[in-house]
Amino acid sequence: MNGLIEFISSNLQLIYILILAIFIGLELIKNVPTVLHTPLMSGANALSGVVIMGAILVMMNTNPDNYLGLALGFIAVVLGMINVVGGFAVTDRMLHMFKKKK
Amino acid sequence: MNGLIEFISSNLQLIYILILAIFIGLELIKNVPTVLHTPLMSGANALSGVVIMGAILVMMNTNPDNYLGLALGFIAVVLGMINVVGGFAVTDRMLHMFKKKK
Amino acid sequence: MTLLLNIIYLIATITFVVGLKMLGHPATAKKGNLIAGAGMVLAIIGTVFLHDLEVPLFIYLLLGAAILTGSLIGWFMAMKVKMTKMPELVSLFNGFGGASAMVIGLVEFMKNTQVDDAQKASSSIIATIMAAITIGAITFTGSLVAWAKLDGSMKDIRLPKYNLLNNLMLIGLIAFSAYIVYSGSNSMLLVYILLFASLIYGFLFVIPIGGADMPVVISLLNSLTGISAAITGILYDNMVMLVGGILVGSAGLILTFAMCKAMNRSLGNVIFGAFGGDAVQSSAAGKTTGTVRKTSASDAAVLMNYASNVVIVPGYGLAVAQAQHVIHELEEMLTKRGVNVVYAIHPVAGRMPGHMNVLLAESNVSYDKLVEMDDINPRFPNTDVVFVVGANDVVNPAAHNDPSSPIYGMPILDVENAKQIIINKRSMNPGYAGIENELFYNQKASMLFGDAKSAIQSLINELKNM
Amino acid sequence: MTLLLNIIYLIATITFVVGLKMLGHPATAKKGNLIAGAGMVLAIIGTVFLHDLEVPLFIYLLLGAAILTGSLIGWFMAMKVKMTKMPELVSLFNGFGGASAMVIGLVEFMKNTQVDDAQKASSSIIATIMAAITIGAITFTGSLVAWAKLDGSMKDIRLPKYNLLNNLMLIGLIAFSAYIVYSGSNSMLLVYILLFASLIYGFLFVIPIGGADMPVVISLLNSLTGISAAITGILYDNMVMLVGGILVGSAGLILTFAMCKAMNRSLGNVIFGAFGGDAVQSSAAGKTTGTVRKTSASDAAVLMNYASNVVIVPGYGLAVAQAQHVIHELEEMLTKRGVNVVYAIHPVAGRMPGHMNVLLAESNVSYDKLVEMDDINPRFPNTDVVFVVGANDVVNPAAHNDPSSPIYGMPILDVENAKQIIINKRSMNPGYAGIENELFYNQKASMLFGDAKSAIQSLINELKNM
Ligand SMILES: NC(=O)c1ccc[n+]([C@@H]2O[C@H](COP(=O)([O-])OP(=O)(O)OC[C@H]3O[C@@H](n4cnc5c(N)ncnc54)[C@H](OP(=O)(O)O)[C@@H]3O)[C@@H](O)[C@H]2O)c1
Ligand SMILES: NC(=O)c1ccc[n+]([C@@H]2O[C@H](COP(=O)([O-])OP(=O)(O)OC[C@H]3O[C@@H](n4cnc5c(N)ncnc54)[C@H](OP(=O)(O)O)[C@@H]3O)[C@@H](O)[C@H]2O)c1
Repeated sequence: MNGLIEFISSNLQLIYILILAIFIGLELIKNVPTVLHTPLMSGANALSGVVIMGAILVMMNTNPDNYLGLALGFIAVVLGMINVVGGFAVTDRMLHMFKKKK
Repeated sequence: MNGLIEFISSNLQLIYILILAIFIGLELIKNVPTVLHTPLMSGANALSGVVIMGAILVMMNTNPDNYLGLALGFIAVVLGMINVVGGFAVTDRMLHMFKKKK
Repeated sequence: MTLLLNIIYLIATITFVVGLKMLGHPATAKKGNLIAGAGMVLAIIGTVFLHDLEVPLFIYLLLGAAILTGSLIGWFMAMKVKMTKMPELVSLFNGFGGASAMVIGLVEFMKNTQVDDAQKASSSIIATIMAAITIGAITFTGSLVAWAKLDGSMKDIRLPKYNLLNNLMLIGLIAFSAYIVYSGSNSMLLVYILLFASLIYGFLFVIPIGGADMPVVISLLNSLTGISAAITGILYDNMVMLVGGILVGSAGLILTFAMCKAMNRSLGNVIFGAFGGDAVQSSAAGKTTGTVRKTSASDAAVLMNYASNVVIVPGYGLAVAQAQHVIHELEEMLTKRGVNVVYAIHPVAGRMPGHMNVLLAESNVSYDKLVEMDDINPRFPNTDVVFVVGANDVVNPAAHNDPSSPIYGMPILDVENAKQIIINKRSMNPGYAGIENELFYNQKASMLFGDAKSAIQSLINELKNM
Repeated sequence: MTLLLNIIYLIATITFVVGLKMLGHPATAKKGNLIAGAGMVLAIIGTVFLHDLEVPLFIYLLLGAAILTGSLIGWFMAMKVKMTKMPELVSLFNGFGGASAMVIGLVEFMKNTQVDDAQKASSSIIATIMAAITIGAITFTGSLVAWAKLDGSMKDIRLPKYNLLNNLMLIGLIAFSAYIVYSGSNSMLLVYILLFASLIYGFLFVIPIGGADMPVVISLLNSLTGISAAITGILYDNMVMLVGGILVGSAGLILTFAMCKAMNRSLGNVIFGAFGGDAVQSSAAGKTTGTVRKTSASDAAVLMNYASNVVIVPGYGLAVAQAQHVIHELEEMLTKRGVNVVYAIHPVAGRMPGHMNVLLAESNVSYDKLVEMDDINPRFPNTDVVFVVGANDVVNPAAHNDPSSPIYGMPILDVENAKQIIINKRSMNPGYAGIENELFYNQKASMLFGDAKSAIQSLINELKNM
């Protein structure tokens, strides 16, 4: 429990950022036309690829003789990049199907 | 200039909060019906009364023999409270004029 | 202790966001205001009781007294003010908020001069203090001027080259505070000068702007107060102040633009266009001539009684005369007799956005009888009688015809297209923009002079005897 | 250096917000996606080159190789996939994202076991690590199952009492990770067990859910990936990861609900309702009987040619047959002959939301010819001919009549109200929900069997000879 307290009081601003970000997410997406559900899902998925940043940091932080760590880091980076690049590319292809609606 | 740099790097999260808050403000208010402009203005004004928190902190932080400081603090608190209480009250009265629109 | 306080602040912040969101929708606005208010109270209580400072009792008492006084004054003012005077009041409150931020900055700098060099604040802190002082001061005097103008107790004053002057002064202010920050100066004098200059600037900034544009100015100043609050928030790194302030800052800005859009003007035009004033001149210049047809209550009553479509155009005068109840009575009476009656609502009719909606809602006019400008304009051609009650600028054809007119370009209600126009006002005096209205000389138009309330009342009486 | 990196992160965050915002509007969606993508690239480059760590060259090379490999694979997959297979792919990508988070958590814990007690991470850090591992693992297997199901290569499996089982397992997972955190345990074994259990749970969580509901599930899992990304963001206190992750988390959640609403089901019903499966059973049960009228291309052509209003109802079959171009040709031909033709778009026609819009947009059908369900339904009564092309569930009256039916309550296109119904499909086989469709036995209905593309082609030929 006090672990939590300590966390809250030490990461206060983090929590604000969290909450504000949640609000923005909700505000932006509510009442989106059905047509865009799929591209939006795909785009959001691409965004969730930010995790790649973590994977990169892992690799750069692992010390050279920790082979298992490096191997895993490698995998993490590859998977993350697939998510990012593939995600944005496929979203773009989906949206390519749309004419601008005025 | 390096004052700014130092500020940025030391208050990084603050800046994120700032930016996110700006986004939310914009998102929330864009396309509000004209009818609500005035109550909204009044409500926003009431909210800007948060400055009262600062005024209170000033008074509590001033040491007792700093009379000028206390006097000014007193004024700040009074003005701030007028803004807060008056602001919310008048907004409520304005909105009282509205029937729920369905 | 501080954890609890932090959680309270967190909750308050959330209430602010949610409250502001709800304020944007007619159905939830009232609740939203209360929610935000509750959050504010919570935050204040928390700040007073949950801080971790050593505060002597008498300061506590002083604080309590201050809070009490402020609350009472604020509440009293809010309760006593007349509906039509509310915008003024908001402006006044807003000024107080700015002043509060200004004073805070002042005290903080003062304290900083008293501590020895070791504890001196960093330049970034000083910068925030300067920002709080200048912005606070500008909003303070600016809002006071706006208040005086809306109150009608101050006319537009325009110094030669005022725009150039103001902008130069603004630059000067910024340069000066930058100097104070980087010189790491310690002198109160410099700060007092800065303060004074800022107060002057706030004054000069608003005086040239036409009174009709005050709501826009207030909204803009309001946004500024928010920013100054946010800045003081950074000073104490207090999240509620920061987030709350920024919310107001950005929301206020958007709102300002929305208001300008409603009057179809650009913000720049509002601030530098010196709207109201040219008005006065042009009204002096363009004297419209022609004959004005007077009409009597009985004739007007007959016209309306046998019309099939009647459109009522309410304006500021309706509010002044507090004739919202009698007009509703008239409308119901005509409807009973099979006349199709609606109200044409101009977005900027009256003295604040939504003024007419608020006024008519007060007398329980049903919402679907209030037709927005864009929907009603195409319907005027097959309207038999338009009844203009205390409206003037919003039906002034000059907005279409006369490029020299200060309201040129503002969308208006095209009542000319109707078959008959009955206009009720007390005299031939101009409206807010202070300009002649050739509509009164239109062939189809006839004037029903008199105070709106009594005029409508006599219309009702006439109808009764038919 | 780090300052620059921080600024880059800030910019990236902004592009994410703006990009997501733009993705929500048809006109700006494409640009939005590119903006967010650019921000991501920027952030990645920044992370690689602007960090302040001592990184040996060969790790750099390794990193470069990994990034390159990933990019190439991702790009390749994205470019090669068929339009109709895109949702599957998204699901797969999403799974990879989860896996990445999972692995990161694993490595971090591993490192933590190797340092001496002095440098051990705080319990809150361990907690975030556990969260990253479990959530990541769940999304990983869950997405894989979703992918397999959409791909059709896996049917719905339902263990006895699977709902109870799953929920118990979830509670178990939480309890177990809580134990690891507070025991301050150091053993990789426990974590491996947790990991394994999470993988299993992700699997069990999705297998019972009907394939038709996979888009919803994917969106939900997507939201989870976002959350796990945010958690790893906390781990490195990296703002982009945090904000980006949370954005995806909340946006994904809202999107999930929006999708459910489109199929008018609750999220609970989707997850615990075991939709698709009951379908299979009930289709086995409710055998509809009656006679089916076959029709020929020529007869159908005549009907349409002399109709004044024709509504085309496209469905999954149109996509399978890639008949979007011929149907457009048919529509244009009829329009030229003075027939008023529109398409009726059911929100969940096809295999993904907006599937039909995308498909028809591909063949340049103009937007105003695509009529949403709510607008078209009232117009069926005065429609002469409805042409159903490869649609089934979305026109299945069981949704109105048969409470036992798995699609009961889903709004459908009420084609029965039209004067004539022509249905093109290859056989009497059921559609996605796997249930009979009594519409085919309706008096007004007649079947035009055959692959959509060829069937429509022959219609066109017939029309040419009139
Ligand atoms: N809505 C906003 O946001 C806002 C805010 C500030 C300013 N404005 C400006 O205010 C103006 C609003 O136009 P408007 O037509 O509504 O008002 P107006 O142009 O100000 O005209 C009001 C008219 O009502 C008449 N009147 C005053 N008291 C009356 C009474 N007791 N009985 C009958 N008539 C009375 C006055 O003529 P007599 O004196 O001859 O009776 C006056 O000409 C616009 O210029 C607008 O830009 C709008
Ligand atoms: N849009 C979404 O978000 C989404 C996502 C997942 C699932 N779903 C579900 O998918 C269903 C969509 O309904 P729907 O009516 O569009 O599709 P459907 O109910 O799956 O029916 C498609 C029909 O097209 C026929 N068909 C297949 N290939 C064909 C071809 N080459 N030529 C002609 N006909 C062909 C099939 O019959 P034959 O085999 O006899 O030809 C089948 O009955 C709903 O149940 C919906 O809930 C929707």
